[in-house]
Amino acid sequence: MSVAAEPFLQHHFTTAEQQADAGKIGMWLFLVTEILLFGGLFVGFAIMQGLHPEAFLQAHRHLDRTLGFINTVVLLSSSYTMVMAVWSAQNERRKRLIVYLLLTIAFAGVFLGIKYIEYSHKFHEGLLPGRFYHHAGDTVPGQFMFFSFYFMMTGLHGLHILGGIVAISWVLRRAIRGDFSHKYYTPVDLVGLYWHLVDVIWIYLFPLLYLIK
Amino acid sequence: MEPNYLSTPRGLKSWLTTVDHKRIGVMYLASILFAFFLGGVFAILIRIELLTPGRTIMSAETYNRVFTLHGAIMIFLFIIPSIPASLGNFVLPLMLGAKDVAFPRLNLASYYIYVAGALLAVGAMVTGGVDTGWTFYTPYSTTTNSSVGLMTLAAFVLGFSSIFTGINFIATIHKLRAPGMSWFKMPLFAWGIYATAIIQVLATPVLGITLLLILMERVFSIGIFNPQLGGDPILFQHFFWFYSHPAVYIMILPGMAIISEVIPVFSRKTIFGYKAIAYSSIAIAAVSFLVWGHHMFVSGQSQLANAIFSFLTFLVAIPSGVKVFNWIATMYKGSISLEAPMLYAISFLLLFAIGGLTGLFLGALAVDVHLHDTYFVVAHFHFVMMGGTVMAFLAGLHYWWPKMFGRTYSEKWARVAAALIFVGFNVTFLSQFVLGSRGMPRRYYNYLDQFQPLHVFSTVGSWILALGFFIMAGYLWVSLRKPCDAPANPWGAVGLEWQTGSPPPEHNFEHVPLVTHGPYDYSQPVSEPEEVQA
Amino acid sequence: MNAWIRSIIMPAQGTAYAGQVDGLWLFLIWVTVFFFLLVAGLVTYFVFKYRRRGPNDRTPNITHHTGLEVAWTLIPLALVILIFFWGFRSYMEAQVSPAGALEIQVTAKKWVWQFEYPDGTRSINELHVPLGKPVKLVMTSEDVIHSFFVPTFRLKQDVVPGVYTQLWFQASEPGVHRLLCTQYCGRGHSDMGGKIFVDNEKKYSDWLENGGDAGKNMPLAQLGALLYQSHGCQTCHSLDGTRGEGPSFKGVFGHEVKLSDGKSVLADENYVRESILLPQAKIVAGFGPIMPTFQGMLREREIQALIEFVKEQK
Amino acid sequence: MTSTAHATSPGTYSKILGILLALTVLTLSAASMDFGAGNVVIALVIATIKASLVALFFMHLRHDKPMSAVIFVSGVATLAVFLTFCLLDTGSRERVRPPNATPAASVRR
Repeated sequence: MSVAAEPFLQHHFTTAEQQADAGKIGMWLFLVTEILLFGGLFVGFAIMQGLHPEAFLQAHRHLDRTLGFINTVVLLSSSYTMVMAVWSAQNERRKRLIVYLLLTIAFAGVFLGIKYIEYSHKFHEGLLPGRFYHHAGDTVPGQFMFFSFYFMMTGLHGLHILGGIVAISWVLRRAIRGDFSHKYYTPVDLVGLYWHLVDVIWIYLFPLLYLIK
Repeated sequence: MEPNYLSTPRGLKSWLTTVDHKRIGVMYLASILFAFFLGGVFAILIRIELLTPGRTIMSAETYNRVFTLHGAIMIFLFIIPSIPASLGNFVLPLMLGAKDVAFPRLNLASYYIYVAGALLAVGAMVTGGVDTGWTFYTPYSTTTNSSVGLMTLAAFVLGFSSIFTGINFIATIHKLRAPGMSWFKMPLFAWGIYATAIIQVLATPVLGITLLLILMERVFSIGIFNPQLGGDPILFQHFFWFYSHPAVYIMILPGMAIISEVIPVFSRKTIFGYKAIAYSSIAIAAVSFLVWGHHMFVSGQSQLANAIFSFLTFLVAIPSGVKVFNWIATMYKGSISLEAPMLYAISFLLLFAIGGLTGLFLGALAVDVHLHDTYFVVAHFHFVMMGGTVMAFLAGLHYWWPKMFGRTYSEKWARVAAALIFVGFNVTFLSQFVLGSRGMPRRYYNYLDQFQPLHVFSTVGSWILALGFFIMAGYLWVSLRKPCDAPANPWGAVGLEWQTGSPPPEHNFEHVPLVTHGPYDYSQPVSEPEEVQA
Repeated sequence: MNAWIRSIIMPAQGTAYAGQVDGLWLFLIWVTVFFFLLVAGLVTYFVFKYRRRGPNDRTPNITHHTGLEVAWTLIPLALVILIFFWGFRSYMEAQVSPAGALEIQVTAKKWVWQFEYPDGTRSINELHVPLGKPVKLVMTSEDVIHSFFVPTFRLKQDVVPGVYTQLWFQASEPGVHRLLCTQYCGRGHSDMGGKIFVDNEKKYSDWLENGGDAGKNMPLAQLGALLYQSHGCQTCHSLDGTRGEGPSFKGVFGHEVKLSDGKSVLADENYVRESILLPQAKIVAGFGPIMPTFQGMLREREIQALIEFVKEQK
Repeated sequence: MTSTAHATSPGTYSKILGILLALTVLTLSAASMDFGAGNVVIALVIATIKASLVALFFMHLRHDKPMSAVIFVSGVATLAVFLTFCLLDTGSRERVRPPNATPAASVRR
């Protein structure tokens, strides 16, 4: 068998393609669980928004659309650099792979930085989730619930960004070590898939939270 | 003796760090059996308390914790991982002719996640217990001061263990079948596990977010389920049952999968309607996502939703019925021998028939309104879960026991235990159908005097059940203490898992098997074990 | 045969609707019996007829039979669709209340049922309704979810905080019917029961006129004991000194009571009265402020009766 | 190794990024206009187009083996089922409120 020739091949697979396909199926299944995890929050948001449309409308005005827009651009760009990293790995451009991975991490950092600015602004104004909400001068009751969802959804998303940074850093280390070739780049590919999903979730979060009408 | 997965490599560390699906399966088996024991102890306590109305041996607060823990442990720690994670882990790769599951390290991780979840559950038990019932209904669960936080965290963690097992199995079935094993040459057990894994992956995340929302509600008062803050407590039930109804099929589908294996072997006959059984598993998985609202017929859910959910619920009856008829047809003109696995399989057929048929009562709106939240539901649920899944689990355990441990057990005692369990089960739960029909609500500590005779009857049944399980524990323990004596293929089965040693070698097969026959080809004389034992 | 099954399995019928439900219920029982006997009969017959006779038994290779499979798919399908429509039709009947039904407000809380009649009369754990008149209940809860279950009426409806749910019935059997809570609601869940009194028009209006004052001619302490049971006091306050959700009544009266704010107070008539009407005013040390007020639900004489009852618990 | 490897060129990726950014600007400007109930629809349609582009190109679904797409779609479909039935129930509940009732469901904060 060719096992010895391909050190990355685990003992229970016979071909590299089989192993890569299995990895891909596993990753997509995992992404589906992520969709449904966030999905629960989306469903809750939709129903609560339906019950309290006026409160949600008023509350969302406290969000900064410009920052939300910038963050969307940042995250879309990071998706681009990530897919370019995958492309570089496929084509054995190790230098470019490293650069693109670094860029992706940098974008992720910028995203979290902006999120931090937004959060501290909200904290300052008393726009906190649930019982900690103490913003003065509300005209419509129930605005706290919007912020319950805002913090849960963006918080969970932020945790995923953090997880993504860790995963990309791990891939980066392996890339520097020279683990990848056009025959074996599954880790880059899979982390890329994860990263794009985090992007897709933000694509929905942005209009739902920042652009309600 | 030839080296096998049990003997090499040696040492505790080699077990704790193993990525061998067989060892992980065995570790799961030990863990879930312990959970089953624990849950069983709580069950016996419940039954003793219900011997008399009012206080028998414990206070109402204690009783509420005991039935909650019985439910939570049995559901989250025993029955959901029971068949897939223990027996499935062990035999699925063998049946497919694979050396391992697709992601062996993930497999080990999901075991440790399970252990972590179990420890959290124990944490909840010792820090005051939980008194919400395993269903965690809001606003009770968000206002009670028992350890709901820890228990929801435990269930959350256990959910991830379940998800990872599901992901692993789907990838394994897709990519690791032996050469020649097309989808329709796959054993039906694999089909059942596949359908189960689909539900595990698609439904469990919603449980995760639901439990997280309860935690958030308790910590932050986020308001979503709190009517005083403008939330909707009924919405919680949607969230909960969106997972927990499909979860019932996570529990029963693997049971059905085992029955599809055991009946052909012990009837020595080709399975009847292979494709119908395979497709019905997938159909059940698909429909399982469309029926959760039948838990909410009296919850204040809209009448329109009630009608739609009621209708869809009845559709589940069809694939379930199809399976039962196919199994019975498999026995027709067979060569039936009644060894312990077959006894449990037949128990399954009879008890699951009752469990399934009483489901019709609960799907029919007008009748369900009366029976909902009574002992009728308790009895129905136990007929499906214990009469169904647990019987199937026991069938599988006895069927694969020689394969897993290379040892035979006392057939005589196994039959005695099977008989006791069957009788005890019926005494315990048939009476509960009558109790519920007459208006005995569930989760009642105190009850009207008129119900006492039936409660006593039921409690006595639980003791018979317990005796059956003690005997089983005894002869299985004795079996483990003796040297390996099981032949490679004691039942004359044709499945791939029987074409290797008992217990199997570390990497399952000496040579990668090539599949040319269907999985239930019993019309040919069964090849003798000596020939295949390479 | 049907009557026999009814007598063993089903509660008595308190409404015409219950009879309707039982029709479907009986049908389902027969369906179950039929299919169970079919399964059990075939399994038993096959196990016997086709038992293994030797180690080299050969079996025929029967893989499927299309006709049979279609039959056992379509026949059950037709059957369950029939059951669905039957169940649905009866259910809708119980949902749509006729115009002009007598409307009674129901409030559930841990662990009592409160009823308010159109004329403002209130009662606790005892619902009085006229025989043969449609009655509509509009229900809500003050704390967690409860469920209003009357087995003899074959009716059940969750009672949800923040939401109003409803239920209607037309009692056809005079007498007392059991009311039970079927949604788990904590320690007193199984004691959260009540009685539904179905009386003829005359008796019902008499009861209303007296304002439900059943204890008019009763000695105070005896009336107090009755109220202690019927108003749900017993779910929290024991008489034998065991600690419940609230302090036991045993030996309270005439003694100093330690309060949660550190002060103490003598348990006299005024203290007991205040504790009934304004339960949050003085909280006994070690207990939560969870008791609901009974302001407006008790007559002066009833309050006196309860005070008298507490006095007696030495 | 997989067939997805060389199907898409960096040029395509850049174009997709361009479209995504343009759509982001579009959704922002659409939100500042008033289409009544149409606003939500427009926002969600644009988001879905963006998400589809990311899935098809960045996540390679366009050239990947169909299995990945099947998994992805079944996940989204499951979520759709969940959302649909929840909305169906909450949207069709009969809101009973007796005339003399205090509005218990009103928001405290």
